[in-house]
Amino acid sequence: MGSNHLILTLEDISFNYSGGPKVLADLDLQLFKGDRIGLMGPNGSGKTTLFQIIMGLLKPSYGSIEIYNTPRKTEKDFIDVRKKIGLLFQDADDQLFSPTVLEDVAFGPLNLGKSRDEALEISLNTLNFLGLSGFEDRITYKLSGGEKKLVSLATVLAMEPEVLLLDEPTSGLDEKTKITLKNVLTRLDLSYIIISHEIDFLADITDHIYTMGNGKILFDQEVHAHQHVHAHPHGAYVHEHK
Amino acid sequence: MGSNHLILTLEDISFNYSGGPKVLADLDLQLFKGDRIGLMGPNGSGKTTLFQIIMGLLKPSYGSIEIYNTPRKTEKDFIDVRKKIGLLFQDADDQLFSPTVLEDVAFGPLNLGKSRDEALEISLNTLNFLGLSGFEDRITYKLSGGEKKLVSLATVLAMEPEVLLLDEPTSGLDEKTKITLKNVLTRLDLSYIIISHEIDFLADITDHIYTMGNGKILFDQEVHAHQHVHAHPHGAYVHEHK
Amino acid sequence: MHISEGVLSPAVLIGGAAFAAAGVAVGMKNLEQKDIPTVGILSAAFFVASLIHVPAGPVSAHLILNGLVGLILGWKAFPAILIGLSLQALLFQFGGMTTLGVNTLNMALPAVICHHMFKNSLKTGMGKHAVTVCAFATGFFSVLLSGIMVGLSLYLTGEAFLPAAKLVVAAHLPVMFIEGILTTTCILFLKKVRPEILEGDHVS
Amino acid sequence: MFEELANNDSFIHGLDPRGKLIIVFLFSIVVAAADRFQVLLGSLTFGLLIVLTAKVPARELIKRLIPVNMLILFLWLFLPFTFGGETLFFMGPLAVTREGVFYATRISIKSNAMMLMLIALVASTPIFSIGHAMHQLKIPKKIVHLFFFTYRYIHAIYREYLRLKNSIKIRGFIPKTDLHTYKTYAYMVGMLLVRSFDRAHRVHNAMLCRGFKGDLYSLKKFSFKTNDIVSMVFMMVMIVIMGVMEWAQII
Ligand SMILES: Nc1ncnc2c1ncn2[C@@H]1O[C@H](COP(=O)(O)OP(=O)(O)OP(=O)(O)O)[C@@H](O)[C@H]1O
Ligand SMILES: Nc1ncnc2c1ncn2[C@@H]1O[C@H](COP(=O)(O)OP(=O)(O)OP(=O)(O)O)[C@@H](O)[C@H]1O
Ligand SMILES: [Mg+2]
Ligand SMILES: [Mg+2]
Repeated sequence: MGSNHLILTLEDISFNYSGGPKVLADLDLQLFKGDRIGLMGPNGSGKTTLFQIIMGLLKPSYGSIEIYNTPRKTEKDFIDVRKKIGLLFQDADDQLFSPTVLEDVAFGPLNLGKSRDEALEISLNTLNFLGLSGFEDRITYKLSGGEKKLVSLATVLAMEPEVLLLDEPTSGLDEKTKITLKNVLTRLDLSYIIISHEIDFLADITDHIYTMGNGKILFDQEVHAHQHVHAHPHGAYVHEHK
Repeated sequence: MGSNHLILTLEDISFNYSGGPKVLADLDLQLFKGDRIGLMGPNGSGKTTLFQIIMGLLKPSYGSIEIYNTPRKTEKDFIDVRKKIGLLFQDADDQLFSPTVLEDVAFGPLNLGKSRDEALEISLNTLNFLGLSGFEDRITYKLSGGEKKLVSLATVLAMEPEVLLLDEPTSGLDEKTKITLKNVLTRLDLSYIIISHEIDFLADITDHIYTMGNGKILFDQEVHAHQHVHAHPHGAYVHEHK
Repeated sequence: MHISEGVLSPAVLIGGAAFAAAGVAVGMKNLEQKDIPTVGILSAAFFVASLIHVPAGPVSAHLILNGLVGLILGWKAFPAILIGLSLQALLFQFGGMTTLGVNTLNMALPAVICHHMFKNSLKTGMGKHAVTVCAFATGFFSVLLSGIMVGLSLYLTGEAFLPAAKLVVAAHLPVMFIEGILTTTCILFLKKVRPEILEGDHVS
Repeated sequence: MFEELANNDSFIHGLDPRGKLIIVFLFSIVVAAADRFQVLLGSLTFGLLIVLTAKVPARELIKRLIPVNMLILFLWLFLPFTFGGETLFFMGPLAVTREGVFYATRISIKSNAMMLMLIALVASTPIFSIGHAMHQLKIPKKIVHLFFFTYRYIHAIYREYLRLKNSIKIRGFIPKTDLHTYKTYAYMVGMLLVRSFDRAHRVHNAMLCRGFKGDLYSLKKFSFKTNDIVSMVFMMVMIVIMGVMEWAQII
């Protein structure tokens, strides 16, 4: 692919939390336009940390970050990045802070300098796209786990990003909401990286699955299908056969 | 089974949060000694609420609770229950509050009237049993997600309960920690109810899977094995073939 | 807002400590075991607020929120603020041991006064307008009164402090408006999202 | 997150927290009441000695001394001029008095001496040890309990605050002096309160489930060792000497 399709290049990134051991060590990563990448790795292997570094929320102790062909170092460099790359936090509770859904979704567009009417329109469209029409005046705090995840996604999509970073979007979700989420992601025409511990989920919606270990990304091969034996009860509970 | 093996009977339980709609409606449940039950259900179907009612943390608006052949109504009735039934909270952060792991694990035994030395011994043994030796002086809020879950389990097991209620013990855990957890649960000789959205996990360690809907428990049949096609990449990531 | 160690005269320190002790005693009298988590939360929020800086023109000011704490806790604001300030002294050495009494009194007394003046209007089914006015007044006056009390503590130590004391009160003026706006928005937020916190019969 | 100094290792760090609390308390009272320069300089020297023994890193020490000295500096702008007494010299139209300069100097020494002691003895002690020490020093149980809870929630709230701050950042928020900014901060504070309330409730429930009845236990056994006795006696003697010097006007 031509370098004009290159969105993101991390080179030799190292990072440790103050006083802690190295969490990322000489990590390299490239993301091209259209890439749909899954990222797995044990608890504490640094996946969330990596996302925060890409968004400029944490600064690497070593290494270089280039996003849209521009080196990104200072807080200022990243203001721009955050308009193009949307991050869905691991915990939806970290993301929602306004009293109502509509206010929360409109917050991003307003910060981007949209007028109140524009922001309102974008927000309503986004909610509609996610099947959340009618949720405008719901209290964010009182949503169920699955609803919170979807509304968080709405707050991110309302910024109209070109790339999505999703940090464990399925954890704690029931089967039905997972399927909704899968459908939404398939309909979106974005590049994304998804962190998840659920390999089945990743296999369905990504083209490559990378794993993390020793502070590095281990590049894996294409996704293959293979046979498995599963045990589960028939009956009442929604279950998707892939 | 004889009624002396009956641990718990809920009859006709109804419950709603103040001002909210009915979360539980005429719910019935029985638990016998040796039962290993899985509980599934959509987000917001009242699973966590049910556990809190069993522990006496919420009081039903209608219905009766009998635990160990004694009706349980007042706060006092439940003090006893909490010594026999251990609850693992959905969010490990709710459960850990002492600065160090050892202090947190010893908290329960000390409350049960054990001496400092006894409490220490029980705690060390429990940590050892869970493969957490060496964690004694770690700061609880600096643990990783998986470690927090295991330490929370240690705090519950240190009370030497006869029954365990586990609320989504696997959410956010990586495969390896899930396997550790599975092994621990298999080695324990306790009765338990486990809430989870992961049917594979439940199928491995429970004998019955119930589902929740409309504020009731729907009793399901025994767990059956059946064929599935799974997609996943070969290689670097730990993956268990059942 | 904190007066440092070594500045005030022993008489002011002792007087402040005595009044603060009385306030804490009243607050502790009807504080039950089961209230402790709730009071602890507000005490912690008071502590964390002091770490949150908001822009105020060319400079930035940290939040105080003693009005909000008082509104919710009433007399229990005394122990809550005492603990918040103790932890600030222990962790960051803001304030200190001998000034703990005076500093607690300066923050907590205005909080309790605002509680008694504005609490009822927040509780009953008042219109949004009335709530807005009362909430703003709470944020505004709690900071104003605290500023005056800090100034007074200095002035009582020696007349030579008078100009400094005046300037301290003046420096609180912009903060009063910020706290007024913040307290109002925050109260409206709580009314909408979790009104039980404001009705708070479980605490006061 | 807030206890950078408590993890170092020194002779002072190993001392019994009960002793340290008592010493800081008595020291602060004597210095707060003292007026004579001999005593104040003595207390400053004593404070410096203890800070050196506690091996407080210079950078950390300065960082902690800055806020106090900002207020002191502010007072220096006034006191030399407003304090009545013998004129030393004129600065423009303003007379600088000898008493004013002495007074401001006294305050500066007092403040710094007390801060040094607080940094050396208290900041070197983990908060939980201080809590347990308070408990054993017969401070009412409810206060100690409140102290523990507050400390636990400070971490919880502060971390949630940092996460929410990140969340508004990635959505393009830049703080300014305007209503949108204040509203955003107010929402954040409101959300922090609501969440913390519910978490407080859940933590309390979790404690009930583990048989909590309002009693506090500590796994740490505090014991007064020879080290403690020797250093307590030494510091007590220093404080008594300072007190006697002040009131008997010796030296
Ligand atoms: N704020 C922090 N301060 C100190 N250490 C941290 C902090 N956040 C994370 N860590 C540590 O850094 C390491 C990597 O954490 P990170 O959250 O990136 O892991 P992760 O791969 O996202 O794990 P999980 O699957 O549990 O979400 C862990 O060991 C964790 O304990
Ligand atoms: N403290 C509360 N106050 C008011 N409503 C509540 C409270 N806790 C839960 N609810 C509501 O009660 C219902 C049941 O909640 P519960 O937490 O029991 O569901 P759950 O089955 O555990 O869901 P999940 O799978 O997301 O954990 C939900 O609609 C929820 O919004
Ligand atoms: Mg993570
Ligand atoms: Mg639940």
